[in-house]
Amino acid sequence: MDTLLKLDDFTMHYRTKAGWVQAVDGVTLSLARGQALGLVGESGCGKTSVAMSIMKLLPYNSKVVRGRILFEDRDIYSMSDEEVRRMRWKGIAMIFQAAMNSLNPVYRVGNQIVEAIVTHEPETSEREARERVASLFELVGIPKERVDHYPHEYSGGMKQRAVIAMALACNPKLVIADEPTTALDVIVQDKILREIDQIRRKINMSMIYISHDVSVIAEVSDVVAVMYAGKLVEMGPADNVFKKPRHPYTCGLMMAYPSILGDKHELATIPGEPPNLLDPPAGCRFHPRCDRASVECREADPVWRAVAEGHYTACHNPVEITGTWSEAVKALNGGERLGASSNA
Amino acid sequence: AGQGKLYEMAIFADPTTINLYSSLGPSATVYNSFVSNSQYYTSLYGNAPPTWAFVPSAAADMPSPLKEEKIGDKTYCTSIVKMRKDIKWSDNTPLTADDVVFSYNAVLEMDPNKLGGNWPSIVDPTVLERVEKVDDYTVKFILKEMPGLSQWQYGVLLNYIVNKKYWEPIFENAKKAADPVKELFAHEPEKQPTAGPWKFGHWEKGAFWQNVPNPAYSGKGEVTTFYENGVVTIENPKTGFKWQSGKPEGKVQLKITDGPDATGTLYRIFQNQSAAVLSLTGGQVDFVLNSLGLQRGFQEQLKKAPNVALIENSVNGFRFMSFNLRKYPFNIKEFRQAVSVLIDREYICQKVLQGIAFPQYSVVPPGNAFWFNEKVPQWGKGLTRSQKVAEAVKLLKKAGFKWEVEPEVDLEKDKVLKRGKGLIMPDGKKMPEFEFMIMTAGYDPLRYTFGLNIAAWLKEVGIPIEAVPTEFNVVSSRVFDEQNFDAFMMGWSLSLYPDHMKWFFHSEQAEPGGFNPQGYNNPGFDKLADDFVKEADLEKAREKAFKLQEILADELPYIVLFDTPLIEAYKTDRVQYPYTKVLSGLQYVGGLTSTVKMLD
Amino acid sequence: MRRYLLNRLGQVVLTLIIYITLVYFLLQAMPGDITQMYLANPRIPQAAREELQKQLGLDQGVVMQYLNYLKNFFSGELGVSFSHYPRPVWDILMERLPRTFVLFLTAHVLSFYLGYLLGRIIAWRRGKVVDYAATVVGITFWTAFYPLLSLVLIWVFAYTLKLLPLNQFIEPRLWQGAPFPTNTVFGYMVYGGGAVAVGLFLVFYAFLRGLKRSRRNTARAWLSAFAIIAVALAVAWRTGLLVYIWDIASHMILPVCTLTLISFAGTMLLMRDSMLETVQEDYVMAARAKGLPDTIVRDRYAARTAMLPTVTSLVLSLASSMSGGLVTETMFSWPGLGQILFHSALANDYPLATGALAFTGVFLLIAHFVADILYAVLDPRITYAGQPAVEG
Amino acid sequence: MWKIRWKLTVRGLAQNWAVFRESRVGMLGVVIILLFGVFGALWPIMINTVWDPLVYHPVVGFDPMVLHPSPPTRAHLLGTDPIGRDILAQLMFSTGREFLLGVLSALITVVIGTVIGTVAAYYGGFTDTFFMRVADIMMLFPFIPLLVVVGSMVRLTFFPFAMILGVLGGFGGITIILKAQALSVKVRPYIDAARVAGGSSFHIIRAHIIPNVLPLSFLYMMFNVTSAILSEATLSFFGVLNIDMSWGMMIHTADVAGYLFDFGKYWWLWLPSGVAITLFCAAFYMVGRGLDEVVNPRLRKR
Amino acid sequence: MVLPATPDMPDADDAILRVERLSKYYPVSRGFFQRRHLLLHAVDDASFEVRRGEVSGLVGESGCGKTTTGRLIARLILPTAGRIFVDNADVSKIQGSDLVEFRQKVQMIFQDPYESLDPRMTIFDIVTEPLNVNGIGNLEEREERVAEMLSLVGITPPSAFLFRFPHELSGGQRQRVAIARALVVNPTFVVADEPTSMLDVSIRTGVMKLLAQLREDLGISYLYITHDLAVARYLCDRIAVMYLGKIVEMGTAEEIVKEPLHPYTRALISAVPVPDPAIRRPVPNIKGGLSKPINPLPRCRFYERCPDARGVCADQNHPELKEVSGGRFVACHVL
Ligand SMILES: Nc1ncnc2c1ncn2[C@@H]1O[C@H](COP(=O)(O)OP(=O)(O)OP(=O)(O)O)[C@@H](O)[C@H]1O
Ligand SMILES: Nc1ncnc2c1ncn2[C@@H]1O[C@H](COP(=O)(O)OP(=O)(O)OP(=O)(O)O)[C@@H](O)[C@H]1O
Ligand SMILES: [Mg+2]
Ligand SMILES: [Mg+2]
Repeated sequence: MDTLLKLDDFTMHYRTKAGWVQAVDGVTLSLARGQALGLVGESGCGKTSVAMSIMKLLPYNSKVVRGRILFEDRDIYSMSDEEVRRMRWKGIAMIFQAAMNSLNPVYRVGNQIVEAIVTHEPETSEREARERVASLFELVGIPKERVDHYPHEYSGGMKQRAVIAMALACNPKLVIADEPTTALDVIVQDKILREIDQIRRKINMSMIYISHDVSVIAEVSDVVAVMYAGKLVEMGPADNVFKKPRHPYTCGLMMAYPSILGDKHELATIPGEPPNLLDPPAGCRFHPRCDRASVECREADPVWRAVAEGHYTACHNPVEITGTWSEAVKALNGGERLGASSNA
Repeated sequence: AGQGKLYEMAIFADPTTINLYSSLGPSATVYNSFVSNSQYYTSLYGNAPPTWAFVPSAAADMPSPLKEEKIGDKTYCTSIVKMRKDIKWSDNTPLTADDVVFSYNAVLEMDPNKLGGNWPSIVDPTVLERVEKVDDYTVKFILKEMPGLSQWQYGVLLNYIVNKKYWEPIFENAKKAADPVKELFAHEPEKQPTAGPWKFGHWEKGAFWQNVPNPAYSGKGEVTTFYENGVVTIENPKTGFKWQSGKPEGKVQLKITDGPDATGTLYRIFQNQSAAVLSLTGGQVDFVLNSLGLQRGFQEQLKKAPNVALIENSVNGFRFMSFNLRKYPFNIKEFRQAVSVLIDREYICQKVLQGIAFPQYSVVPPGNAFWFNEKVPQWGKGLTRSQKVAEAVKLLKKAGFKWEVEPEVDLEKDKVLKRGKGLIMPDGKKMPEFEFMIMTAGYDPLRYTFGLNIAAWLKEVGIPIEAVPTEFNVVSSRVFDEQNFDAFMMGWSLSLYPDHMKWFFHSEQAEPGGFNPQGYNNPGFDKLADDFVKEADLEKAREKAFKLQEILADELPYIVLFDTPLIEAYKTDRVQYPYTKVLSGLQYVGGLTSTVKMLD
Repeated sequence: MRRYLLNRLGQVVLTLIIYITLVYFLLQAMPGDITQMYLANPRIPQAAREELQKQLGLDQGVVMQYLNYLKNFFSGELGVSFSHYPRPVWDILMERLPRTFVLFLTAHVLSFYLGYLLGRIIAWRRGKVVDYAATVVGITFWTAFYPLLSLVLIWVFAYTLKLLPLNQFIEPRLWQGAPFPTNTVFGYMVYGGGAVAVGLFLVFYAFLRGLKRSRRNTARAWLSAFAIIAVALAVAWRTGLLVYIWDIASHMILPVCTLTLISFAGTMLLMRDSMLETVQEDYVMAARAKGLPDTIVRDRYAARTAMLPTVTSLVLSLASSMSGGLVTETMFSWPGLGQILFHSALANDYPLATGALAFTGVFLLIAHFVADILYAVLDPRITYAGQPAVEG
Repeated sequence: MWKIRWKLTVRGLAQNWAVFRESRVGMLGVVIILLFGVFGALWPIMINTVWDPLVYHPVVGFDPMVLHPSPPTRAHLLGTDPIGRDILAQLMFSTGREFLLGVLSALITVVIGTVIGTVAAYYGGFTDTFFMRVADIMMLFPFIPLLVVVGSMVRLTFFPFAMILGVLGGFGGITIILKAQALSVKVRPYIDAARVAGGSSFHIIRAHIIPNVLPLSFLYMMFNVTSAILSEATLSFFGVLNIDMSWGMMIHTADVAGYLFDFGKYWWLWLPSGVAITLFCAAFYMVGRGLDEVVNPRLRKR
Repeated sequence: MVLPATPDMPDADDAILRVERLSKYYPVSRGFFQRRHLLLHAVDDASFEVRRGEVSGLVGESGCGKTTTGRLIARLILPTAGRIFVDNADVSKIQGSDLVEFRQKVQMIFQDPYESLDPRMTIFDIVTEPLNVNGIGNLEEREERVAEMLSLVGITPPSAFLFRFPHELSGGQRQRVAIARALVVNPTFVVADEPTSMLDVSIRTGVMKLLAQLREDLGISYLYITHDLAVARYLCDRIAVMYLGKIVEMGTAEEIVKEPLHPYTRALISAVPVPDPAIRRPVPNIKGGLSKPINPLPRCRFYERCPDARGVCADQNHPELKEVSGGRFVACHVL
C-alpha cells in the first residue's frame, strides 16, 4: 500500500505565558491511501493539535520543534503558502471539532461549498459547482432544496452533514474528521458515522477520525492510534488494539466505559488526572497513574516499538492479555489485576 | 485680497428678519440693525456721527418749537417739520409727507406696545397722538403733552420712514388677520423701496447677507462738514440742498462725503471669532462687525499683521457693583463709600487687565463727552492700598462701625499689618456674611476675577463678603424679579441721552420688575430726575445731568467700576474711513457702509 | 408582521410622548423666559413685556401650554420660534436640516468606512506594530479636544497653506447672484448622491455578485461605475450646478476631515474587537482550511460578521449626528441644527429648542427602529425568536 | 480567615494585573495616569511651600512683575494667562479636579448602571421594561447639546455637573450593556445552584450577579471618565459651566480673550491644557481597553 | 393499567418523589415578524416515581425535556400542570419556612462543573453557601462541615483546596466540589443532571463511583438524568425513557437494556456504539431526526419516526403509560 501521509517524529509546542505546552511530542505514524485511522485520547491530549499540524493551520503561538509531516511525500512545512493553500481541501480536507460552528452564519450553506469548489477548480463554472453541491447533498442525505438556506436554519445533524459534504466537495485524498459527532445524539451519530464510512469506502478516500470515544473509533477505523499527553502510546490495526491492548492506558480507557452489551460489570478507574502538558512527568508520561509503573517508567522515555505486525506501543511494561477481552473484563470483576503477567 | 469694490464684513449671527417692524420689535438683534435698519431707511432727523450732533435727515430744518394748541376740545402740543424735497425712494418716487405720516400713524394704530421691542420708546404712545400732513413736504406732530428730550429729539423724531405705497396694503392685510402683529412680522419685504443708501440684495440664511446700492439714493455726494465750534453743515451739490446748525467758525474738523462708494455690502456670517479674524488677515473680509469688539489677544496679534489697522474707541456703558439698599447696613452711605474706596479700579485696569479696561466713577461714561461730568467725587482714586484701608476705616468709623479686630496699616511701608475681623454694625450686632453675586468664570473670566478681587479687598478690612459666581439669568431674576439679594455685579450699555439716570435710580422703579432693584430712594433725586427727563432744552438738561451725576457719585447706589474700550480692526489696503474715532466704535455706525472709500 | 410593526410603532409613539414631555418641562424649568430680554432696556415699558407674553402665549398656565404643544406636535406643527418670531420652527429646522444632513452624513460614512478598513486590518494583524500604532493614534484623536483640533486644522490648512476655505459652508462671493438657494443645491446633492450611490451599488452588485470574480467582470464594473459618475458630473455641469456643488464640497472638506479624524477610532476599535472575536470562530479557521485566499477569509468571513455591531452603531450615530455637532458647526461656521439648538437655548426660545430636540429625538427613534430591522436583515441568524418567557 | 481572604484578593488582583500587563496600550495608560496623579499631588505641596499664593493662586493669583500673558520664564515655567495667572499652577490645580470629576461622575454612572442593570435583568418583566424604556429615552437625548442647553440657562457648578453627567450616563447605554452582562450571568447554572441552596433574590443579586458584572462595570467606568472629562472641557469651552478652574476653562479663557487665533504665538495658553485633556482622557481610555482584555476573555490572546 | 393519579398508591410511602401528570410548556415566538403563540411542550404529562434509597435514571435524547423535569423537581421553575410530591408534600405549594426545609431536603447537581460554580468564589464559599443562606451553624461548624464534605467527595486534603478558585481545579475536582455543595445540607433527595457527561472518560468513572458510594453510605435517593443508556444502566436501579417530553418506557435498568419494548428504546439501544470492532450492530430502525415538540399534533409523538407505526398511532392521542408487568411500563399503541 502506498503511503499518503506520514508523520515523522513530529513535535509541536505552544508558547504560553506559563511556558511551553508540549502538545504534540514525537508523533510518528503513517497512513495509506484508502485507510481510516482512528486517533483516540482524552481531552487535551493533543489530538486536535495533530490535525491542525497536518493542515498547517497552527496558531501564531505554536512552534514546530522537530519532525516532519509528509503528504504525498512532500514536506508540508517546507511548502510555500500558496502551495499549502492549494493542498488544502483538494489534498486534505477537514471536518472540524465544532462542526456546528464551522459554517459562516451569514452565508448560505450552498455558497460556502461552491466557494470552495470554484477556488480550487477555477475552470469549473459556478453553475457546475452548484450542481456538484446538489449531488453532494444527496450523498450526505440533505434535501437538495435546502442548499440555499442559512446555517441556522439547519438542525445540528444537518449542519454536520453539510460540513461533511463540504469536506468532500473537492474530492480530497484525505479527510480529517475531528470529533465529527461529539455534539450529536446517539441515533444521529450512528447515522452519520455510517454515512461517512460508506462514502469513504465508495470513493476510496483516506480518513483520520479523531475522537475521545473508544467505541466510536472502534466502529469506523482500520487502524487505531491512542494518544496520551501529547504522545502516541499505542497504534495498530483496530482488531488488534481492541482485542489485545498492550498499553495500560489503552486498557484503562476501554475498561472505563460502561457497556450496554453483555453483563453489567464493575468499571475500572484510572486514578489521578491527565498531566499538565506544561510540565509533563519525566519518563513515561503515564507513569503517575499507572499501577504497573516501575523505576524505569519514571525515568526513561519508553521507545516506540512494534509489538506485533503493524502494532506499536510505547511502554516499558506492556500488558499481555491472554484469552478474550471479555475474559479479561471478568478477571477485573473478580478483583484481579489486569494483565498480571509482566513479561516484557 | 478682497474683491473689487465690494465691502465685505464679518458678523456673528444670522440676522433674524428683513422686516423693519419685527427687526425693531421683539427680535431686535444687533445684527439686524447692522445689516438692515439704517442701511435702508432714513428718518426725519438723526444724530450725525462722530459727534452725534442732532441734524436733519429727511427734514429740511429743525422742527418748529413745540407749542400748545387746542385741537377739538383737547389741548395738545404741536410742532411742524418741513421736509426735504430731494429725497427719492429706490423706485424713483419722491419721499413725501404721506410716507412720514404713514410711518408714524400705522405704528400707533398697531399699538407700539404690541409691536414691542424698541417701538414704544420710538413711537411713544404716551406722548405722540398722531402725525398730520400739512402739505406734500410738511408734517405736523400732535403730541399729548410736552415731551422731554428723550421722548422728542431722542425718540419720536428718530423714527424710520417707510414707503407708504408698499406698506399700506400690508398693514391693511395684517389688520384683518387674527393676529395682526404676527401677520405683519411675517411679511418679508424683499422688494420694498428704500430711501437709504442700500437696498436688499440677497440673504442666504446662515451664510451671508448682501445689500446692493440704492440707485436713486439722493444722499450720494452730499457733504457733511463739522466745524471746530460744533457747527454742522450739510450740503448736497447734486440737489442743491443746504443746511447748517449755526454759524460755522474755526477750522473744519471733518468733512464727510456720502457715497456709497462700494458696489455692494456683503456680510459674511461666522460662528466663531477666531475664524473671522483669520478671514480679516487673510483678506476675505475688510472689517469685523462685532458689538463686543475684538478681544485683547486678537488685538495684540493683529498689531503685527500687515495692512491691518486697529481702532480703539470708548464705549457708552459701565460695569458696576450694587447693594440691596433695603437691607441694613447696606443702606448706610458711608459703608458704600468705604467699599468704593477699597476697590482699586486703577490696579485692576492697569495692572491686571493691562489697560484693556479703564476705571470709571460716574454713571455717565467719559466717552459720552457731552453729558459726562468730570468733577464727580472719585472715591479712593490715587490712594495706595494702605491709604485706602485707612480711608475706609475712617469712613466706617464715622458711620459707627466697630471691629472685633480693627485693621491696622503701615502707611509708610504701604502694608496692611493686621486684617480686620468681625465687623460690628452701628446697631451693635456683628455683621453677618453676605452674598456678592458675580459673573461665572465661564461667562466672563475677566469680571469674574475682578469680583473675586473686590471680595478680597473688602475682606481685608473685615467686611464679611462672599463672592458667589452666579449665572446671569439667575442674577437677573433674583435682582429684578425677586429683589432677593445682598449685592451683585453687572453692567449696562447705554443710549446717548443719559435718561438712564432716571430709570436706574428713581424710586418709582423700585418695585419688582423695575430698574431700581437696589431700592435707592431719594425724593430730592427723584424730583431732579423727573425734571431732567422733561427738560426740552439741551443746555439746561446738561446742567441737571451733571447734578444728578454728582448726587449719585456721592450716595453710590451703584458703585461704578470700569468699562472696556472697544477695539476694532480693518484692512488698510481695502478700505478708507472718513473717521474712526467715534463712541462705541465703527460697529455703532454700521461699519460706515455709505461713507467708506473702497481701495482696489 | 403587521402586528409586530404596530406594536413597535406604539412603543415608538409612547417613547416619543414621554421624551417630548421631558424635553418640554426640562426647558420650562429653566429660569427666565424670552421676555427677559426686555429687562435689558429700561425704555421698554412693562406693558410691552406683558403684550409680548400674551403674544407668545406665555401668560397661559404651563400645563395648558404643554397640552397645546403636544396637540400641535402630533399634527405636525412645532409652533413659532420666539427669537425668529414669527417664523415657524419647522421652517427653521428645514432650513438647517440639509446642511447638517449632508455634512454629517458624509463625515460619518467616511469615518465609518475608514474605521472599518483600519479595524479590519489591525484585527487581522493583531499584536503587530500597526495594531499598537493605530490604536494609540486612534485613541489620541478620539480623545483629542475637538475645538482645539479643528482650530489647528483650520489654521494649518486654510490659513497658513491656503489650501481650503477657511470657514462657512459656501463662498458668498460665488453665491451672490446664484440662481438657486443653497438648500436646492443641497437637495440635488442628496438626491444626486443617493442616485449615484444606488447606481454604483447596482453596478457592483450586478457584476461582482457571484462567488467567482472574473477579471472581465471587475473591469466592466469599474467602467460602468466611472460612466455613472461621469454622467452625474455632466448633468451637474449642464444644469450649472457643478460650480455650486463644488463650492459646497470644498467647504466640506475640512470639517469632514476633522470629524473623521475625531471619530474613526470609535468604529475602528469596535471593529477590531468584534473581529478579534470572529477571528477565533471556527468558521474562519474552516475557511482557511478550505484553502481560500487570505483576503477572502478576512473580508468575507472574519470581517463580514464582525461588521454587524458597527453597522448598528453607524445607524445610531448617524441619527444622533442629526442633532448636529455643535462644536463642528461652531468651529466651521456651519449653521446647522446644533447651532440652532444652542442659540435657541441661549435666547430662551423654547419652541425652537423643544422643536430641535424633538426633531432629533424622532430621528433617533426611527434610527433605532431601522437599526433593529437592518440588523435582522444583515444577520440571518437573528429571527427575534425564542425569547424565553421569564420564570419566577 | 480574613487574612486568607485578603491574600486571596491580593492574589486575584495580582493575577489580573499580570494579564493586564500584557496589554501595552493599557500599561501606557496606567503610566500616564500615574504621572498625572503625581502631578496633581504636587499642587498642595507647591502652593504651601514654594509658591506664593498671591501670585500662584490658579484663580485669583497675579504676578505684578511681568506683562501678561507672559511666555514661559523661570518664575512661570509655562507662562501666564491673559489675566496674569500661572499656567502651571492652573494645570496642576485642575488635575485634581479632573480626577475628582471624572471618577465621581463615572462612579455614579456605573453604580446606577450596575444596580439597574442587574435588577432589571434579574427580575425582568415590568421592572425590566420600565428601566429599558427609561434608558431608551435617555439615549434619545443628544448628550452634549442637552448639557449645553441646560448649562446655558443654569450654569452648572462642579458637583451638580458631575452628578448630572453621572446620572445621565447611568440611565443610558451603559445600563443596557450591563444588563446584557447580568442576563448572561443570570442564566449560568451557578445561579440555579444558589437558588437550589435556598438563596433569596437579594442574596443572588448581591453575591453572584453583581460580583460577576462588576469587572465590566469597572471597565466602563474607565471609558466614562474619559467622556466625563471631554464633556467638561467642551462645555467649559462654550462657557456654559460655572467652574472656577479646569483645563477646559483654561482654553476657554484663552479663547474668549482672543489668544487662540494665531497658534504659534501664545502656544502656552492652549497647548498644555489641550495636551493634558487629550493625554488624560486617552490614558483612561487606554486603561479601559487594557481592562477589556482582562474582563473580556474572548479578546485575550489565547 | 393506567397509572392512578391518586396519592394512595400501593407503596406510596416507599416513594420519596412522585411526579404526577407533570407538564411544562414554554411559550415561544418564531420569526422576526411573527408573534403567533406557540407552545413548546418541554415536559408533557409525565408521571413517574423514585423510591426511597433508589437511583432512578431519566434517559432520552438531547432536548427531550430531561433537564426541565429536573428543574421542576428542584422547584427552580413551576409546572404548567401536574404535581410533584417530595416526601408527600406538594412541591409547587411549598411556602415560607417549608421552603427552607425543602431546599435542604432536595438538592441538585448540574451538568457543567465549571459553569455551576461561581468563578468569583472560593471553594469554601461555594460549599458553605447553602449553610450560609439557610443560616446553619456558626463559622467554625461550617468550616468543619465543609472539610468533612470535601474529604467525603475525595478532595483531600480539604485545607489545600478551601481557598482555591474553581478555575484552579480540574474538571473532576470541580464536579466533586459541586457534589459536596449539594450534600452539605444533608439532602435526602438529589437531582443529578448529567453530572458526568462533560468529564473525561478516565475521570468520569471516578465520579460515577463516588455517586454510587454516597448512595450506599448516606442513603440518598437520586434522580439521575443522562442521555447515555450505558451510564444509566451502570448507575441506576430503574430507568425511565423520555421522548419529546413524554415518558415512553419505564422499568428496571437491566430490563430496559436487555429487552426494550418501545421502538424508541430499541432504536436508542441499538445506536450505542460498542468498543469492539468485531461487533457489527444492526442499523437502528428509526427514521428522521428529532423535532421540537412545539404544538405537537394529537397523536403518538413517535409516529413520524416509528418503524412500526400503524393507523391507530396517528388516529389516537399519544398512548398512556401502561404497566405491562410488575413495575414495567410502556406507552405504545402497538404493543
Ligand atoms: N493555541 C494554543 N495555545 C496554547 N495551548 C494550546 C493551544 N491550543 C491547544 N493548546 C493546549 O494544547 C493541548 C492539546 O490541545 P488539543 O486541542 O490538541 O487537545 P485535544 O486532544 O484536541 O482535546 P479535545 O478533546 O478537548 O479537543 C491542551 O493542553 C491545550 O490546552
Ligand atoms: N426556558 C425555556 N424557554 C423555552 N424553551 C425551553 C426553555 N428551557 C428549555 N426549553 C426547551 O425545552 C425542551 C427541553 O429542554 P431540556 O433542557 O429539558 O432538554 P434536555 O433533555 O435536558 O436536553 P439536553 O440533553 O440537551 O440537556 C428543549 O426543546 C428546549 O429548547
Ligand atoms: Mg480537540
Ligand atoms: Mg439537559
